[in-house]
Amino acid sequence: MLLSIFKVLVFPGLLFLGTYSFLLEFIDRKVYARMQNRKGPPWYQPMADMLKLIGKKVIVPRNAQKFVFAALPTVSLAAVCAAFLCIPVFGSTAITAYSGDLVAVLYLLTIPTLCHFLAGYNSHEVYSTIGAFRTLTQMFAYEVPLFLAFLSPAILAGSWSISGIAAFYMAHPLYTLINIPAFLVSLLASQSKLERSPFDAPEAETEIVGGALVEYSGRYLAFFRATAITELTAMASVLAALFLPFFTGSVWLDFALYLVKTFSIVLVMVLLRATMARIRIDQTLKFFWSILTPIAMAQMILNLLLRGGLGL
Amino acid sequence: MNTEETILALNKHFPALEAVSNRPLRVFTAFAEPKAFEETLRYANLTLGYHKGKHIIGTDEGENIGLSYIISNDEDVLLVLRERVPKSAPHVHSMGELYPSLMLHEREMVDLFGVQVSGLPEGPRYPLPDCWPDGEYPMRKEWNPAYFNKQTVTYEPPKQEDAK
Amino acid sequence: MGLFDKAIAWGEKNSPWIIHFNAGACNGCDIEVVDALTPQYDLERLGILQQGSPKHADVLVCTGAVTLQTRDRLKQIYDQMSTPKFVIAVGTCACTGGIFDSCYCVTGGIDTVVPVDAYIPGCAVRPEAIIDAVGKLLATFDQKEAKGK
Amino acid sequence: MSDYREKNKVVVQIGPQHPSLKEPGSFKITLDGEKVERAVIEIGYNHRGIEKACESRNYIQALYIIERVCGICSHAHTSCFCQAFEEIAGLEVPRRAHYIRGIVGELERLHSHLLWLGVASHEIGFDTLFMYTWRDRELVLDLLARIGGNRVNYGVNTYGGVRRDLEPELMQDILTVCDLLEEKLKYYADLALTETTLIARLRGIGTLLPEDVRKYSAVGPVARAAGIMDDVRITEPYGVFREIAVNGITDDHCDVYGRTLVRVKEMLEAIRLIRIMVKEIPDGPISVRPPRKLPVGESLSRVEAPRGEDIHYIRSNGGESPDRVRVRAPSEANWHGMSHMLEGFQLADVPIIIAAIDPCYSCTDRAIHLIGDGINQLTDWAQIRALSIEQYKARGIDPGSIKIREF
Repeated sequence: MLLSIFKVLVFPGLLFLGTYSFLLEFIDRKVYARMQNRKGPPWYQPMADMLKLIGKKVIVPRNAQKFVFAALPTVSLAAVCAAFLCIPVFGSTAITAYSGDLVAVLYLLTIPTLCHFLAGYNSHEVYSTIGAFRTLTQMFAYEVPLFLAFLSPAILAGSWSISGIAAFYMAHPLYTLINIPAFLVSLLASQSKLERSPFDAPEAETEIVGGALVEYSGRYLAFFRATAITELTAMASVLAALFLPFFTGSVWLDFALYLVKTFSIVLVMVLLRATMARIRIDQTLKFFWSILTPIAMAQMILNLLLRGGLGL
Repeated sequence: MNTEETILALNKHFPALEAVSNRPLRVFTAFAEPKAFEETLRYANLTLGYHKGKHIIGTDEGENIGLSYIISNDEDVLLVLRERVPKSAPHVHSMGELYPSLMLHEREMVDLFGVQVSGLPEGPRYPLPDCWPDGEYPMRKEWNPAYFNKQTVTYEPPKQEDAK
Repeated sequence: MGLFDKAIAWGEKNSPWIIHFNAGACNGCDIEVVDALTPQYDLERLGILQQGSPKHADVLVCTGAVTLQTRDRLKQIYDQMSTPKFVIAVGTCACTGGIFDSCYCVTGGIDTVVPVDAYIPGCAVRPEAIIDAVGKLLATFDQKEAKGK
Repeated sequence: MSDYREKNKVVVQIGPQHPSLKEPGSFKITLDGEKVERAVIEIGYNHRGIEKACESRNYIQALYIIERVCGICSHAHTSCFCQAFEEIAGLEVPRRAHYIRGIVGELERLHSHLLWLGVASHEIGFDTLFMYTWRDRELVLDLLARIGGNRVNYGVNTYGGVRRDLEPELMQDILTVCDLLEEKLKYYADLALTETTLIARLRGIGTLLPEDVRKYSAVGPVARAAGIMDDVRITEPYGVFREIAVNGITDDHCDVYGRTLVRVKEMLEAIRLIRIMVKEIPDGPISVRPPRKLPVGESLSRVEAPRGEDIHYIRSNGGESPDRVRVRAPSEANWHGMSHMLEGFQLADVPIIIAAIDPCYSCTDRAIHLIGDGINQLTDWAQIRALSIEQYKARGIDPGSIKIREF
């Protein structure tokens, strides 16, 4: 009992999630700065930002409901932390592995986007409303290819639990090569889900100032920024678990492999962020619907045929 | 239509202008009355091909205000046409339909010199700030910035100044 | 909880987010402020990020002599920022109104409108001066915390 | 306009404080969904009353104020002002001074266009290009600091010539910087031609067709991107450009992408000009003693600033201080077409279209209040007037305060 509490709260659970998210955010900003041959922030920068934001006074806009305004950040952070528990981090099985936890993780990861929309809509300010509506329109863009891309390895593996999928691919490592197109589609879709450039129209700093979070300040803003970085860790871990399931037997070696995998996924995301301009919201929709969704659908059909044909 | 041809054409049609050019690509004319000025401007725009509206310079000529319209054509000859308007009744027509780009400078003349230009589209004060006191025209010579109190945004010239 | 306040003070010291407002400058100082954020002088190593909305920022970097038109807008932006907040007047025009002080439309420096914490003189202030001023301002955070502002 | 359509319109107020605007300017954009339907532009926040200040200062002090009209094109303003002064005074500026003015002018064009390329890519979220261009710009700024003593307002110009001379090793450094910049600019040139997301964001927005350019009399890169050759260095050569020919750069995209190409090619052209000037610079004095009092007269002088044609007017009544000084900055000419350029495009394009004319508000310190009537519906004059008066009363601005007598 005590060990499972320790697992949930400390090691592969929340405390590890927090520190690892800070580390990933530091890597994200440092590599981004180094790509622009700037010096980039010191290693403790994410902690300093978070602590400073917690210390600042909170200003609640007059015509926003106070309770909803305060609840949204905590709800979105809780959703992401809950999702993280179903992802295998230490070894090939997650802390709470049950059949169907892939679907649970996907839905838990959409809660922050909804909270982002409600935050913008609730503060009744022109910029935040436009940002909020853009968050929703962008959600329609990436949601379908993301889900298709995530579910295709599950179909091939024949199980809905992430740990089950990881175990299947551990047994048949060669099948992971089939899922390469789904990996690329889900990489781009998660880049858009995390609202990182080139798909960051919803919080385009030079157009609508801050997107949905314009009116937030103080610790609520700190929680929303924490959600953003923990969501980055969660998405990187899901991508690693589904599309790069190379596990050795020993638990510590798997954990080291997990770190390497998520580290490299974040580096690829930083490369995407540094080399492209932000494209408009209608171009994002066109790009996702006309290019990524067909690929994801083709991948899904291929996996279904393989599943049926090979009789796995 | 280079400089010499412009001067010839202008002097033939409007002898009162005494169009003269002290250097290449520049044609200066004398001050004219608003009525004659509008005719010249229309003539320059339609027949002489001066379609580019460049600038309007407001000058304070003692008891009346001078408006110099600078227009140019494809050969980039700068033609300066001027009109003189008494300070007591400074009414002018807006040349917006001939030169859309000059509406902006006409709007400025309204604020800085107090020239009343009719036919300008409605709009807030420009270029002076919204809190500027009415009836104060800073670019006129007698307006002295020293007597303008910036904190309370009021203009109080000392009494004997008014008496003079 | 002394430790918690100390941690927040440390956080404030290391991540001052700035917001830039030009209250009627000749934009010489503005391009120098942005210059300080670009590779040669990169301010991000001190943890400084440029933010768009006043609510996200703690340091208001103001350039230019305050013209009558921008006076109340400057006040609005200052009020929207959440405390603890600081104001840096960048450039001679911002400190005292500079060369435009006698013009009829200029009401003088930034301090005629909002309380200013740091003045950086210089007509077209140099990015090195901005970095030095930010360093000094961060140092004053401790005295401010000590005074329990 | 049916009331329902009017009500669901969103009016977005961009500015006066906005991350995409480096200077105060406010834009009331009426949105129909994401599409910009009506744009109302108000600047004038930077109006400091420079012209009145010049009238109460003698000529040397006036030069200081003219230099600070705008921080980026300060050299263009001072050269134009000095030219007007020299024309009235009849001063004969030595050839070497013309060459030094030309070199500093082209260096300023380089750093101004690099600055614009950075700010424009920042507007469309391409921060890497923003950082790269501003890193290269530092080379030019350090050069200008060595020539004029200050990175921004270098104060090289004075009446009758220039204040600083160029030593041989400084000229050698100018050439090395030019070589370094040339190969970087070639990289940016083909980046602008091949980077798909960059082209996707810049192509086809903010179009200003040649007939609109003539109607709104736009100048500089905005006119040249529409195929109209509008370069004062060619139409009315001044100073060093009487001896060195400039081959004008035009483009026929007529949109923001065209302006980007024109500016990048102009930078390469500026480097070529600098190399020629440094090679052929004659020896001799660098300035002539100007008179303290200017004889009675007036003059209108033009210079090709980085943003377009810059016109200065001086009228002197024989005293020590100018009787009337008038500055027509290039950005001012480009503002007229702005609300026409904004309509019909997305909100996401508004910052980049505004940045595309490279507005220098401090140059302009003017405001335009053109109500672009985006709705194509026949309304007669009285209806438009009534609608606009009621519109402005709703926003607390009573247009009645402007006493415009109706004829």
